[in-house]
Amino acid sequence: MGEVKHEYPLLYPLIPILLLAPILKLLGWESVDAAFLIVTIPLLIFPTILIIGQIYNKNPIWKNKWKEGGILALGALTVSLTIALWILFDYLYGNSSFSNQSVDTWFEWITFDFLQSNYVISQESRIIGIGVWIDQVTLMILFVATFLCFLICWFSMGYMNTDPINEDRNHRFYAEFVLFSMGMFGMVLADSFLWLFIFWEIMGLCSYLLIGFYYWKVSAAYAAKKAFLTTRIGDVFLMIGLFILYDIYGSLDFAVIFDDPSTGVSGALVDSNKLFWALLLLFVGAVGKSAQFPLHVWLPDAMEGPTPVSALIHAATMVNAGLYLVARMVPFVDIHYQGVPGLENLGIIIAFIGGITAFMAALIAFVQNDIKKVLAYSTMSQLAYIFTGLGVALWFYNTDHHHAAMIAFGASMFHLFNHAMAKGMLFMASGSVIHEVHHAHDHISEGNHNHNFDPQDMRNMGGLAAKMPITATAMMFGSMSIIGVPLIGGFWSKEGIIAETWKAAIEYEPIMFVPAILILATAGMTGFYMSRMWLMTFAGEPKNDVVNHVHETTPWIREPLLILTAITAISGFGLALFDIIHYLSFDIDNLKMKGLVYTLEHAFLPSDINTRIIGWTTITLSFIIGPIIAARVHGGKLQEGEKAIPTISWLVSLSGKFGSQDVDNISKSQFSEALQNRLYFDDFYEYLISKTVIPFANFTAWFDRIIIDGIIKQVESKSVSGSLEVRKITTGSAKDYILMAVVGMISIFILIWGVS
Amino acid sequence: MNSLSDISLELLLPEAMMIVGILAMIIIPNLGDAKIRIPLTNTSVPVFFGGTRFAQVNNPFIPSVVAMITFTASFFMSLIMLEAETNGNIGEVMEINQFTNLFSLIFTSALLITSIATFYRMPPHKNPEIPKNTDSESSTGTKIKILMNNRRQVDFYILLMMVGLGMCLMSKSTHLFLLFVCLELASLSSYVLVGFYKESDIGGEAGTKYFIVGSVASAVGIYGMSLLYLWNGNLQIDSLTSSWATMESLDPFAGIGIGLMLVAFGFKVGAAPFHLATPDAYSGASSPIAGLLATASKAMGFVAIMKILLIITSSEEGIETYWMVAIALMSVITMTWGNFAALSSENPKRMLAYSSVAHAGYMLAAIAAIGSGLGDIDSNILIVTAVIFHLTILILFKFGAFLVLTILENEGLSHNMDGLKGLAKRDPVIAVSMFIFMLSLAGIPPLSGFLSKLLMINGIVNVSAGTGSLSSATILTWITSVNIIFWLALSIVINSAVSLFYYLRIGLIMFFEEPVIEEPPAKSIYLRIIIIICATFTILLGIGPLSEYLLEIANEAAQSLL
Amino acid sequence: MIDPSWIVGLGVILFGIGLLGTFYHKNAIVVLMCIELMLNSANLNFVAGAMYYGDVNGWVFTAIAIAIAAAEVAIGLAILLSMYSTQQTISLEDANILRN
Amino acid sequence: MNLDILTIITLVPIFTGLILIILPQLLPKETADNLKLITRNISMGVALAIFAISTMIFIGTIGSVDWTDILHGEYVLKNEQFSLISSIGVQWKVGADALSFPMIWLTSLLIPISMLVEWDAKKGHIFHPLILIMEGALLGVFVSLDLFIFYVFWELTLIPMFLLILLWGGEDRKYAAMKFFIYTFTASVFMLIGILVMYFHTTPIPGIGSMTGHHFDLVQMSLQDNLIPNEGLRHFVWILLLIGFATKMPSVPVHTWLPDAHVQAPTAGSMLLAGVMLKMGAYGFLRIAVTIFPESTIIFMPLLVFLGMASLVYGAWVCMGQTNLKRMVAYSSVSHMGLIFLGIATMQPLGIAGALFMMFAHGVISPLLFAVAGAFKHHYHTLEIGSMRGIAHHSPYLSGHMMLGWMASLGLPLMAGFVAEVAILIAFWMSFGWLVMLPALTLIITATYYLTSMQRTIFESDDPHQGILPASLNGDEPRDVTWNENTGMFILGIFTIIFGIFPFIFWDMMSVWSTGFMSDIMISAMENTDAWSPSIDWILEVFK
Repeated sequence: MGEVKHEYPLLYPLIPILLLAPILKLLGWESVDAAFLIVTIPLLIFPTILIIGQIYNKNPIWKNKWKEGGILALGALTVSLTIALWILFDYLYGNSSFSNQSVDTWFEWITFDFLQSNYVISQESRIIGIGVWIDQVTLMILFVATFLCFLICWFSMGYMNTDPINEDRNHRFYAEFVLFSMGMFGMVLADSFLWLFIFWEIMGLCSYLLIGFYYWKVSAAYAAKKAFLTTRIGDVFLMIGLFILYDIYGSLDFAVIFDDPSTGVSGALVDSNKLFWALLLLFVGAVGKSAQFPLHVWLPDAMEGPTPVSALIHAATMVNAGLYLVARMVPFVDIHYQGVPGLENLGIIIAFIGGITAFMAALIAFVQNDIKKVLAYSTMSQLAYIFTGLGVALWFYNTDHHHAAMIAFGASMFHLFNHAMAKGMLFMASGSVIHEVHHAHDHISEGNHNHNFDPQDMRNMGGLAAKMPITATAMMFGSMSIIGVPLIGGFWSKEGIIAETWKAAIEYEPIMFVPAILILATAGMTGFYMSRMWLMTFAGEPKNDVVNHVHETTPWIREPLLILTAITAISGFGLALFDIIHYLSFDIDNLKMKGLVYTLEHAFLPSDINTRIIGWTTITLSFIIGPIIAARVHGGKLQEGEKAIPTISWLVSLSGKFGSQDVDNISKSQFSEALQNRLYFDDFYEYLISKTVIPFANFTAWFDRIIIDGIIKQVESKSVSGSLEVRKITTGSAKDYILMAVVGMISIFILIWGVS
Repeated sequence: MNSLSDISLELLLPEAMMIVGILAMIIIPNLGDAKIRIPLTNTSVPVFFGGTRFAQVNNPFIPSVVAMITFTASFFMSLIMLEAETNGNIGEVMEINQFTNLFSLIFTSALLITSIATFYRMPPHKNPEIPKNTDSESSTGTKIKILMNNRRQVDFYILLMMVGLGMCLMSKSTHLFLLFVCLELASLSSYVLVGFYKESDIGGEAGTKYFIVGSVASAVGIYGMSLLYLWNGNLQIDSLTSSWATMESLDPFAGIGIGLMLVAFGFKVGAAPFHLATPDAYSGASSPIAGLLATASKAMGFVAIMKILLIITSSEEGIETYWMVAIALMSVITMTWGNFAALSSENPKRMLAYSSVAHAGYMLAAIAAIGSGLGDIDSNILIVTAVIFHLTILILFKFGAFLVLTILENEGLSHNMDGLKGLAKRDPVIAVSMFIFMLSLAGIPPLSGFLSKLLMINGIVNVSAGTGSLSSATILTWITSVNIIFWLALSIVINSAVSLFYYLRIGLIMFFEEPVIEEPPAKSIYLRIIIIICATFTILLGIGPLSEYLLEIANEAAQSLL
Repeated sequence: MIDPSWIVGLGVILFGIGLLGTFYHKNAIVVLMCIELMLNSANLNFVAGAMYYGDVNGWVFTAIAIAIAAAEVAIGLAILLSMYSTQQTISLEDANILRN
Repeated sequence: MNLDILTIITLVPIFTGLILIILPQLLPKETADNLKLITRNISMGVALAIFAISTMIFIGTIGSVDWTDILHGEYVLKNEQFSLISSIGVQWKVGADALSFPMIWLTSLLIPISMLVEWDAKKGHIFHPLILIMEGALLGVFVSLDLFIFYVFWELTLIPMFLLILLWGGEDRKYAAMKFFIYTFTASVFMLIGILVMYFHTTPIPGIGSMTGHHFDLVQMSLQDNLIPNEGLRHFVWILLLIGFATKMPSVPVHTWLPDAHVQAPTAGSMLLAGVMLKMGAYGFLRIAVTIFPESTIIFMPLLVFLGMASLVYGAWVCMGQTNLKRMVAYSSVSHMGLIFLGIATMQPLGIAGALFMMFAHGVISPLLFAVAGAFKHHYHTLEIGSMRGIAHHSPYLSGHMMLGWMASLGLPLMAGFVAEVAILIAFWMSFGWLVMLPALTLIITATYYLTSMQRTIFESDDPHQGILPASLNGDEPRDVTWNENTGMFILGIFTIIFGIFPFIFWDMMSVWSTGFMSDIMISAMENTDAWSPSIDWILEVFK
């Protein structure tokens, strides 16, 4: 068993950065004033890494001391993190008020005038500027983003720099990484929908670049393109939505719009129908970004990127952008505070999309053997939960059930937090597994690289619990959080979402039963596939010789896992104690410490009988039934002589106690086949494109070449042949010339007499 | 009746110089030691005419030098008269004004260029050798050629001066018959010049065709003139004008007469369908002569046409002339035919001939615009200005192109595109000049060809654009109601675009094909200078003070014509 | 005294014959003769005009026109001869090296 | 005559270029050869000096102009009146405003860059002077306020470009050059007729036009009320002008000269063609057709929308069917120029400012695209998409520039193109509502073809250490871009990003101008015609 070679001295240059926030405070800066640094520092570091990396590529100092830019990237992210924390503390404990948002206009991006329909040019120039908008949701997501970016960057230095395939290419990775981080931070901080969209697109670009990091891989290049284009489809609708919003409010600034969403430009009452379309189009954008049905196809493919990228983009940050956007819709529909009534359908649509995606993704996750694919579908499914919760919240808001709305909203946002933390960790842990398996495979094959061996395939693993204790622990807690094991992480939020959805369905709107049933079923399915993943990977006997050579030795990987394990394990409960749900739903007035007993009672024995039944059904499904089935299929004891550390050994041994069940028949069924093929969505889209778009493009090109340009060419060739004909009239015989002249003469006579 | 002393002959100085030149040309080479014995005595008095020629006058260079001096003198004389704005009448048959001065200038400059070019095209040789039996066949041929060239120097230049005389007088005449006689003088001489190289296959043929068709045209024209005489009893242009103006409906004599004369002049300018002999003549004649035909001869035709159509048969403002439709149609056919025929032409001289036909079409279109009677006198003057301006600058770029061909012709390469191939490699200056000429012919700004074309379109648009229906707001009603003259402008521009193809093609051939022969063409120093001058003026007259100057002169000329 | 209109009528006939002949015949000499016919028809018109108007100019025009015709024939014959010397033909149809 | 600064920057390059071409012909061979060696340096010096001058004009060092103060109808840096052909009313009249100045600056920026990119061009002693002449002609188009001079420069631009294509073009250069020249010339002669009709409706101004009583003065024309009273004629003239300008832009269906010209042109030629020459069409359209005939513009707005939409959508689809990189980029220009028509058709200050910014942004981005395509041709000797894979391994810089350019062109935020796109589309929504779906969805097509072409060239070699090289390389070692190409692309990329993040550098003056433009010209025209209402119904009604 090799020792981990820690490289902490490399981080010494970064220590002064930690003093940045205090120094700025001493200089008299407000925390909000420093917010721009969160965005600009990574933005500046991006070209720095790229250029230096390109110049000093293969230079040993650059490679070993600077980790090919990793240290620089980490430095930039440290700046962002410290300032984000500063802002967080400032808002939680400092002078800055909760209820108000700080807007700081840096510069006027573009200014212009407008023509009104009565032929008058509006007097005041309209300005699209840049600023910062901070509220509770911003704070939470900003923290999540900066914190996870920081940790994943840290993790990457272990994961990326030790992989020979990345030799001399990592500067590109880090550059794109910080650019991505910048996009995420900017999106969260943006004070207008336009800037939100701009950073949103930057993230799309980086996602494209990072997924296509292994550009030579056909599948990676394809996946990158697919990701960009699929999200682009959403983005275009989002853009149109923005145009409509602009038309309504004459501005895209949050400050202007949220000030009074019911009145539009120059005091006109907002047409709810128009607003509905605007918000729906925004939601389409969110669907694309957050990989919801039917624009979900890019996310599983996006796992072609390096694992830190999957952790960063496709679990922790970028996919949350869509949720963030939907969360920003609350003021429009909150008729308690000047929202626009008549938008109930919006909430229903969002909840439906969420429910369908949740169920579908969970279903597909059942049969995935690629560890990252499982996580990818799990991500989709969990995001769909949040969408459902948000949809329900929007519906509640719009039907003036303010309290229920706030709980649903807060629960959704809280689930976002929990899921981001857990999923970021899960991906990193899976990265750790993949990395070590890959190394082990390289080690035993000694250069004879077997391309058929897939280090991501769980069928090659099993019994890793003893070899990789930290990873296994981390993954266990992550899975628990996702499953919603009571008291851990996601439990608190997921329970809220399910309860509120059912509440809406039972008490107010029967149509909500559809998403309600779907997500309830999904809860159980989550229990199954997450357990299955863990068990296949860590429990049972090794399915491949490679496993015996796996060691957990790579530096830089443990620390993020440990930190996130702790957060996942306790933060859910902790924050629930602090009533984060109300905090996040802007319900500051009702914010209070509820106490341990109250919280537990509220969670497990709510007074409302319906809620209680739903709650316990959920727990049963997700915590008992799902995992037990998984254990029956995949569980098992470790190999003889192997012993896992105590935190996980109980689980391993428990998993072996439910007997085993053969699922070959099921796995060979047609339905299983369909699931393997992701319910044929990808095939269907592919077919559609190859049958419509590509032939049409070829037809257009043909049309342009043959018809439009052909006309020109015809004119040309006809002119030349006509010219030859004309020249033939000049026969060379003077007789003909005279004859022609006489003809002309007669024509002249005719014309002259004809006129006169 | 005017007495001879009343006639201010100084008004005819350019012509007088040419007459002097002709006389000198006859006399000088014949000076010799001939003596005449005074009858009944033994004293012989030398008469210096005939006998053994003096060595000095036996020099074959003399005719060309005399011609050049003559044309230079007439040229400067015309220039001086133009500058001095000389005016006057000679009897009742001639009138000198800015119009005639400018055209004298055009004719004499064209002739001057022709004579210089011919100096290289038909070089005199100082000491010709007489072929011996021992010579090889080729050297015998060369020697014979040299001898021939020496011998016919005088003939050529006399004919050239005859052409000049005819042209200059023709532009001045105010009497239709005199006009015709002068035209015939110039034409007959030019027929000979076209067929001048009688030893070549094509020289005789070109001369014959040009002569036959031209003679028929002349005969038709003279018949038409006789009809006019029958109608009016007087061929003074003024008289004809007033008779025409008082004519109530179109008199058949007058109408047919004018129509027949149009045929004659249409042939001169190369208007379709009377142009068919033009390309043959140009390609058969030597390049300088072809240049002369394309510029001076065409200008002569247009002078006649303008005098007939714009003076005699002009109409009141607002009344359409009888011939407008005929000329408009003729112009469209002419320019289209010319351009389309030139499009695929493989012989540069034929191509230039067709292009010259097309240019005639443009000018006829401008004249048709006057005939529409839509414009007031000012706009008519503007159109005539454009035509005169165009005729003037044609000397530069049309003749310039033929001068370039002259250089190639001495190598025997002017009958297909081979000669132009790779010219840029062999002689960049000439090639660039040729390219400039081509662009100017195509009407690319800022070259002078553009300005003249612009002015012509300008004139057409000016008179016609205001005619469309005022009442309705849609394009369609306007399009259907606008005078057809407007579409002439459109046809000009479309034709310009078509013509661009073959002009550019010349450029492509010169710059991007491999030359047939590698070594640069003969130096031909004066010819080269003329080409460069032509190219320079082609540019300078396009925009700026010089074009301004010429425009003003052309404007004065137009004013004195109308 | 013959009525001038008869002379004009004769002129028209001659002109027509001449014009038809120019493009009907291929022999250049015949064409030349036809041209002469046309010129003479013009002369007849001048004569008729002179008679009709009692104008002496008409006679002068006639005389000059005859001179022109003579010159034309002289030149024409010379040119035809030079063509004949190279192409051995004076047929206007056969001499068509230059065309298109 | 006191030469003013705009005259200087217009004429100096033309004459320098001419002298540099002619002088070696006249000098003795020895001296001429020496001169030829430094010709490119001299040309570059002149071009840089002009860039410095125009930048200084922009900053205000020269002429002390505050550009955001320039209202519509106001021209700065005007020269003293100088008559060129006074009898027909031709003046040398130059001036700049917010419509033309960005173009002037852009031209002066692109010229040195295009020279740099082709620094080692064969026959450089002709190449670089030709580009200088090109610069003068292009600047002349933008500075001239006299229609005659405008037209002269308009056509003058053809000649150096024609020669550039001919002398340094690809295999099929003759056809392309001829097509380019004849096609655009044909279109512009229609415009010429339109100009002449306008000319004959001008009222005399004392001192010029002694012979005709008319003048070509653009400013006076635009000030003259109701220049052409006959409405049918006015519309006809507008159509004639549109033919000229739309062909130059180029708009579907008169665009087919562009791909051919681009594919055959040398890199610098393509850069200038796409960067500035296409903008001449849009510039002229705004400066002449729209400014002088606002009513016709409003009447024909459906036509504009149709043309713009056709160019945008159709161009994008054609792009997708292309296999030649440069052809694809050329069609993408067609597609993007369609947005300009759409921006103008919105009749919103925002839309017009967006169209102006589109002209500018596309002028920065498309040269980058063509520089990239040119580098492919230069180093890989092929432009076939799919003939190579995984080039990123061999040519990281080229791939990087390609990525940047492609992304900028598909409208990624924080790059110049996005600002224009968003501005135009917002305004388009305001005027035409749901019709915006069409241009917006086209953005997906745009993204698709760009990404696909990128995927098939720089990605997917299936081998981390070796790209799939094109057969045209004949087994040679592939090279990355040369230093000069790299620098040129780098500068363009940086400007693309600068103008994406700080668009207000040029946006502000454009915005002020377009507001003035609307209030001075369009609004009264709208009231006159009474045809405009911001809805799609109206368009459908007109099409009925």
